[in-house]
Amino acid sequence: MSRLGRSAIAARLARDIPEGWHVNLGIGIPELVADHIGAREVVFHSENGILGMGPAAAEGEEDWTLINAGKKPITALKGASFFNHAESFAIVRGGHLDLCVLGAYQVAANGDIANWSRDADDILPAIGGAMDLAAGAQRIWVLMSHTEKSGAPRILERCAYPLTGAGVVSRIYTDLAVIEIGPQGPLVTDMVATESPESLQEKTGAQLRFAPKVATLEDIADR
Amino acid sequence: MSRLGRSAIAARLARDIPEGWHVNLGIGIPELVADHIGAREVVFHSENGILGMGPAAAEGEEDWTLINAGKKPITALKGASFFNHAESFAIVRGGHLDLCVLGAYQVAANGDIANWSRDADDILPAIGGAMDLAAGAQRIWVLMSHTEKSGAPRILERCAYPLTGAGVVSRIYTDLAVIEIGPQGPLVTDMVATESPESLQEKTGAQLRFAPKVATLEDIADR
Amino acid sequence: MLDRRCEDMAQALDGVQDGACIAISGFGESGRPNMLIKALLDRGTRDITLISNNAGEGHMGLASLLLAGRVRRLICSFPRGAMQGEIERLVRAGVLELEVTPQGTLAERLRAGGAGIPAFFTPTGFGTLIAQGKETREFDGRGYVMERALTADFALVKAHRADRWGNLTYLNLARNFCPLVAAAGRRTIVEADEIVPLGAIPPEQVITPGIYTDVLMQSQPVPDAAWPTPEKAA
Amino acid sequence: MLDRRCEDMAQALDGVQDGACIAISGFGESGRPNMLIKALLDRGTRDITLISNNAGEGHMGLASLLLAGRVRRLICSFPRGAMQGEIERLVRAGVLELEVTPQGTLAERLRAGGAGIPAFFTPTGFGTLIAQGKETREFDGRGYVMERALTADFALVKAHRADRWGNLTYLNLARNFCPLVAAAGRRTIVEADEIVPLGAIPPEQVITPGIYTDVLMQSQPVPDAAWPTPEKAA
Repeated sequence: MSRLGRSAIAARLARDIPEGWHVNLGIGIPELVADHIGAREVVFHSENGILGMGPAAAEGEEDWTLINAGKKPITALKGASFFNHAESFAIVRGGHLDLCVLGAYQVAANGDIANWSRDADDILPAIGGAMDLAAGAQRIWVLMSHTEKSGAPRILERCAYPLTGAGVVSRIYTDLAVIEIGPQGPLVTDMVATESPESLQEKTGAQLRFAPKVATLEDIADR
Repeated sequence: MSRLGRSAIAARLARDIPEGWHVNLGIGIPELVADHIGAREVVFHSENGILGMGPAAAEGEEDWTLINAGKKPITALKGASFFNHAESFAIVRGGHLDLCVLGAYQVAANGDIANWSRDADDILPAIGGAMDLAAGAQRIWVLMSHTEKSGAPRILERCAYPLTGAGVVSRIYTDLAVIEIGPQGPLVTDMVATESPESLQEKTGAQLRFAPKVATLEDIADR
Repeated sequence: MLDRRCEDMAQALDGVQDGACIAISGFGESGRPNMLIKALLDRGTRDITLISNNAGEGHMGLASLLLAGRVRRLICSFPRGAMQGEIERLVRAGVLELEVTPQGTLAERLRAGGAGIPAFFTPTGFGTLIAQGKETREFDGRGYVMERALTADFALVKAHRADRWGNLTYLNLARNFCPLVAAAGRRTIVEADEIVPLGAIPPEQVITPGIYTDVLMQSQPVPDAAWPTPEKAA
Repeated sequence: MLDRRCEDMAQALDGVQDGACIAISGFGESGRPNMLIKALLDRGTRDITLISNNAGEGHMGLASLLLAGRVRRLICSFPRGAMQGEIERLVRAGVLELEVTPQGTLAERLRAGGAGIPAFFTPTGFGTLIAQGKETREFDGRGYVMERALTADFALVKAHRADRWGNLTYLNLARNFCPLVAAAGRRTIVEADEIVPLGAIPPEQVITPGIYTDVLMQSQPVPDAAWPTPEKAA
């Protein structure tokens, strides 16, 4: 087993979400996490005003007053609640979400995250809700590929891209490893079998530490 | 006609409220204003979370989840809406009420109002919603007796009692006169027939001006 | 299964210790969680910092905590009522410390606490005693007072209907401070008139989303005779 | 009789002048008042400061105002979409100025504007580009950014049901920015799917109390063909 696919990373992350958590999944790849929750009751939040978001709406049954933050048609589960944008971000900023899963361009050893622009002089800076989520949720877990397509590392001592939030990330799930971000920096807890500490360090732009027992990161995707 | 009774002052004030206004009546004497609105549709606000407050609940029909700010059982009119305390005071502080009618111990020539305590060292300072109402409504009209029972004036150059709000009162309705508070201080627009400018000035602790045509303040109470 | 329901009061109040900051919903007796207040009284918790708009009335409900000397500090907008002589005695005796804040400011401070806003500016109280010792500031030519957010270790809330996720509705104006207190509590304990199946409350009609509810109990009326009489309380 | 209903669009938009600050509800196309947007476009109003979470999509609805060069300044959280090449061209040409603010901060700034709060502190954006040029401050060891309230000369809002007092409800997540924009507008103009008799909306279910509504119109769908084609718009 070499690199994990996106769905496999999402499945591994989903395994760490306990029943009963209230969770926001960032737009894009993080949304895959919902497919791997299984029978656990996890309450999904979308920042445009819902707790208890269900799966995507079936084709032909879309209701355009019921969309997620990525503007795709969704459904509402039994137990869902609707609220306005200020109330929704009060939930976010007030620290009431147990977890937010975000994609990222880069994460730094101190927990900084850059996920909204590759260019500080972006002429159309598109921030959306990412900065609020980064600042507000109790835990920020990042789901991303370990390196750029070019092989350049995305886990760095300092982010080169403009920040979404400073010192907020507590865990990174990549196609190669699971990494805790603690006061002493990144700690590898899981790693694919084809990597060694040395080879993983080579693909990483920040100094890694390794847990006494690093678990093998495997594809546990249940579909 | 000498001094007006409370109901008569309330009736005179009520005459100046146009149809369609959203109005908060302070606890106590100001509540009498509601009895004199007649057929006009005026929307009454109570700061504990209602717009469209109706008359007091009939005896035997009290519902203790439906009370006003004075904790008396009320009714809700067709068109009423309920909201929480933060939303209620957002209405107040955001300047959305056309008018708030307050009682007062003292009003100053610059529009200062003192209505929550006669003692700056009050051991049980009971502010309630008065300061928010004073700061927030588009207009603050005060309904009060012109003097203390002792004859001491209550309209003063400066309030002696601790302030509820600074520079917020735009009109005073008393048992002797109706007084506009403008940039040049108090201007008498209505006065009971038994007072002269000199006698009214004697009962007032701030310099009065008089409108070119001072109307006669009469008892127009419709009940 | 996500299930906030709890039938054991000791478990519901687990962790409530002397010195805790506790916010309690209600305006007058409307929206007041009397069953939980009685349990808190029975638990014997002392040195409470209590956040509540009123101080209560008579000797039952909220007032019982004050009269029993359990409250060290009361943050409220209106500390007067039928038992204000007693409250005054407690304040004079140095048993009870009062922080009186305008009602709208109290509501906004709780709302801010629940919403992750540490401080805000308000026109309320500018130029009055309330502004003394606080930072003031001019915006666009008008004066404002800076007020700090309020949060609580525990929130006690009375709801009308609730489901097992903790979604809540309130009757009429019993809503008052309830959603604010629920959001400002780090652990929010709710008593509800009626616990309904999940899905019975339409999503548009949920007033407090379940994310704010930590513990949900079936409300039971507290008989008048269960409260300490004024003599016993004092 | 208090009656916010209006059947004449010219009367509804009375006072909307070049240079006006206009807040428009909606997230994506959900909660977007397209009839009012079309009327604003037809009116020819220029130099608008537009407050809206998005910049719109394609050439219809909200985007039509931008593509026609009517907007001088856009305050939003997400200026990208299907027509982002055009938006970028407008920004580069100096026709359109952008103020991009985090989505939660945008919502809170509007909420503050409607609620009489001139400024507040938020953790969002602390330590990022968003904090540049803004006052920052530490509370209890954490860094925060001071953000100013937003109000608008006019608010355009899409509601589901409305009564003649202006009480409003919204369908599902079409609620989004609607109540915030309604409260932040000095003159709030609403189009509703359905105008119902007074009393038909239970008081507990009113989302936006009528006090925020100045003008109420029956919503009518705008046919796709009524919008300027991209060529005409440019």
